[in-house]
Amino acid sequence: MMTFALAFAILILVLALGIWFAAVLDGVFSRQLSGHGTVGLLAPFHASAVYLTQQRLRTEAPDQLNWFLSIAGYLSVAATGLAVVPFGPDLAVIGLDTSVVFWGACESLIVVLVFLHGWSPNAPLSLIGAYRYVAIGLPIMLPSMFVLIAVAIPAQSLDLRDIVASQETVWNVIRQPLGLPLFLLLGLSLTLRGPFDYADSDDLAGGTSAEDSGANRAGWQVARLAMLVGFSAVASAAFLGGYLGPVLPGFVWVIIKTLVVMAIVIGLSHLLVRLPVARMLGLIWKILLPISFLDLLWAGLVALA
Amino acid sequence: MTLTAILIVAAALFGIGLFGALSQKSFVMLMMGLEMMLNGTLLAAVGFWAFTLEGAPKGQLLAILVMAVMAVELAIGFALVVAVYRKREADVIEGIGTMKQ
Amino acid sequence: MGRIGGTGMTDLLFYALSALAIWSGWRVFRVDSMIRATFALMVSFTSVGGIAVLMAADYIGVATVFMMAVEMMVMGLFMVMFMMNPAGLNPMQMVHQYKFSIAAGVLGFVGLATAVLLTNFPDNPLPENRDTLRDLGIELLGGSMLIFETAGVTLLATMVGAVALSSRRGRFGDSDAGAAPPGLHPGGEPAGRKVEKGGGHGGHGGHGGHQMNMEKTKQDSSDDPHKGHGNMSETEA
Amino acid sequence: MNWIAKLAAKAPVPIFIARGPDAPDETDRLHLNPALTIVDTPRAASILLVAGTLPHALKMYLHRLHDQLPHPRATVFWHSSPTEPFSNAVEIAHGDDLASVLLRTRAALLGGERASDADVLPDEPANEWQGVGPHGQGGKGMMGGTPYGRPMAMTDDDIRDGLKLDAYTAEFGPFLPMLPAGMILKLTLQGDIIQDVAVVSPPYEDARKGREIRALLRLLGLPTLANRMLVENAHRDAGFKRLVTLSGVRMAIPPDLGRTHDGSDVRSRFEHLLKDPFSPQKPHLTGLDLGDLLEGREWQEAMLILNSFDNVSLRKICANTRTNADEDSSEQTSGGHENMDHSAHGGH
Repeated sequence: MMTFALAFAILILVLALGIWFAAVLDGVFSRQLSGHGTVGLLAPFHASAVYLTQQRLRTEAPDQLNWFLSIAGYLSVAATGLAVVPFGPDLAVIGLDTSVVFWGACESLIVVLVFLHGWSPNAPLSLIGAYRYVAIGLPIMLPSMFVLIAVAIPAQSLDLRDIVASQETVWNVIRQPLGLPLFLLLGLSLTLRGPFDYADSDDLAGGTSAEDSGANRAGWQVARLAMLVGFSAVASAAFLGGYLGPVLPGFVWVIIKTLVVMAIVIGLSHLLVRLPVARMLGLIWKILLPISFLDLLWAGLVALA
Repeated sequence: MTLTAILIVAAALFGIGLFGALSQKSFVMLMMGLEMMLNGTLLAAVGFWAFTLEGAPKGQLLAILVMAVMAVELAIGFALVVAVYRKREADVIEGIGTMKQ
Repeated sequence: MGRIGGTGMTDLLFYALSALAIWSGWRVFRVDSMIRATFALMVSFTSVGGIAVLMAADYIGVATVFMMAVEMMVMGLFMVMFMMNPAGLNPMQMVHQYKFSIAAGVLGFVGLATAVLLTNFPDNPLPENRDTLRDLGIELLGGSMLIFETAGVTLLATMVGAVALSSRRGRFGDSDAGAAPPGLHPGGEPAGRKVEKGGGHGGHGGHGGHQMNMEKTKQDSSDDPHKGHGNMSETEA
Repeated sequence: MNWIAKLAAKAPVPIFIARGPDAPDETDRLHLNPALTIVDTPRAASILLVAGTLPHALKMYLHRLHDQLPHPRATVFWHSSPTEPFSNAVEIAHGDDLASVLLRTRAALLGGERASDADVLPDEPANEWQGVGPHGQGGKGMMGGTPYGRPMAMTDDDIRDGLKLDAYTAEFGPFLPMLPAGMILKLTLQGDIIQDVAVVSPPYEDARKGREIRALLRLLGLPTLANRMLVENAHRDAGFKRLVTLSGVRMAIPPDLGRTHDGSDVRSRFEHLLKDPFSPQKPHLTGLDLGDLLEGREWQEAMLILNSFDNVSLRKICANTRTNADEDSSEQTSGGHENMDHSAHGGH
């Protein structure tokens, strides 16, 4: 019970810190790349306060229940994703021996929730965003599954705790060089960012979130950042050795590595172009999926050698 | 949590699925009924495995097969719906009294 | 069994998840919005997955959630595509043989439940601390490998079949052009008797008026095994 | 003022811009102002900024747009004066600093000194629900009817693979951020594929400098690089160009997208704009209409095509295209056509 409480406290800390840091980091990147703008450490709080002062508008005949559930669900799936990440040996909030599959289940629920978020307002642009996201979000999960199976091979376990422990000598990012890049692309898709932002993109004036206002908008934006934290923590555990590291306590390493992955994802989201849907589908099925097969094959050969 | 309780829940899910499969006009809803029946089956399979098989792994295998069957049912079902819809523009059961042409 | 915080807690979770599974399962056929129906079914599956995890079938439980979320997503898209009124904003009645179905459903439940209550099941529960995940892995790639691989090949065949069925272009022309039996001489009239136009006219309204009866279909196909099979017979030819 | 409002008062003012044909050149550069955030949807804005004088025909759209802002909200007229029904609106006097007026207005809204704008249009369905069938449905079969003032989506031919699914027709524009300002298109969509297009109103005549390249970069998912173009002489910066190239734009724009008769396509127009953002290519447009360019394209591609042309060229293309009026007379639409525009969403 004590370890559970400790792990839970660390989870809340990582989540809150991560959300704030992600918002600031996003500001830093866009300032550096666009050459103007300001970065305030408190800016994320100010921005969300603006939404909270605003009225929550209703569209015509919305699906109110699903609208609420999609936002709340997206946030809680982000937190559950984070909960399988070990903050130290045997220090995970959810200690399942199938936690990698559990994270896979979270990934597929995310597609459902983003779709619902676009469906519920009963408006054309958000619905287009929802459709497009499903078209891209489902196939991009396939490479991610192969990549996750590949990291499970050296650990001989589907438990993220064992996967971290298996990286004692060498991190998976080195042992399986193709894994992390592919997984980062999935992260862009899960967090609706940059090249994989088919749901909330500029060409749809905000897509699924175009009709969000007031608290709904604040909730959705916070949930997106929370998802970034959850994803980054999983990626750091699966590829960067999670809590492993010298001197500092394990959970500090988890935080540091999570923030590094987060910075990479945010940077990629500002720098990579978004392909039209048909081209992206071609890229996923014809290039990314075969690469993920290679990754799996490589992991198998290394395990046998 | 006893085997009887689990099997009764499974029976309830199966009954609901049967009702749905028989009462719905639309193909897609009909498939939902079938899926619901398989849902009950899956629960029963896992229940039998956990309570009467002493954890013999074949029980889990059965559950995996049920899931594979669901996937096959869904994929072929949708493909048929699309094929029928292309030809007939029908998406309800009454729309295809005949399978000809 | 008591995996999570003692037996009492497990029982409580079991009853909660069962209630959720049955209630959301019932909602599937009672809500107007197709999207709600689809995702109610997903909730039902997820609850069953949760119950499986309570029974120490970790992999099965989590994989159920994983598979069903994806399946129901696809199902939801098909709902929106094919249903005339996916959001349920236009009141409508899309059921038939309603009383019969209720009776069948209730009878199915009562029958199965009675069978369950009257049967004396062997009591060989799962031993504590058995590594079920490892069991499953060894079984899948050991003793039952053939079954497992067959399932894999079946899924592959399903994929190929589904693509072939649903695509418009086929070896013998567009699928919506329909199929006709080959002529008796090259380029001639299709052989066999003409089938009168059936099928759903004018959009997917489906408001009766085109019930071709099944009897007739049977007669026709017994008359001549080579007609009415559409593409199948042409492929052989 | 409670603490949330106090926090909110420190944030940049979220504004949605409704641009008129004579909007001042500084409008684009408002992006650079740290006191403002220009948002893509009225649902996220606190202040509706009307920049320049709107043509009379677009007044109705402005009213709809206005009602989509969440309370507390205000309307500010810049380089134009408030018209009916915006009697309560703020007008920026000559010489006033826009940002400080907006900040002051927002503070007054948050503090409660200024009343939030009331709705301009009545908030009610365009038509009453009229059940026809035995279950209260809108049409005689289970299909059809005009639930809440707009016809139900019905199946329509599909130009891709012939699967006749529900088509959706609506007007898009004139203030949507991804369309050139002033442009209203009536699009029939199958999913995100454009099935049919008619012009309701062409874009304004004004030639905003560098609009095309910024719009294209935004549509390609590079909004930060698009904003970089607002910085003086950004297009001469070799580092910036390298960033754009490395992002993979060449791979992203499909070949032959939006091809004109003289062989210019979106890719070549984009390359040209990247070299010289202020003088877009002038392709040969005779006989080219929006239908040729957009039909069968998915949404993002269609937006890329539209934004790869400058306003003058777009107006020429629009002139070749079937207009909404032609369509109304040619098609036998039984009433309700005017009601198709979606006050709840298509408006902004």
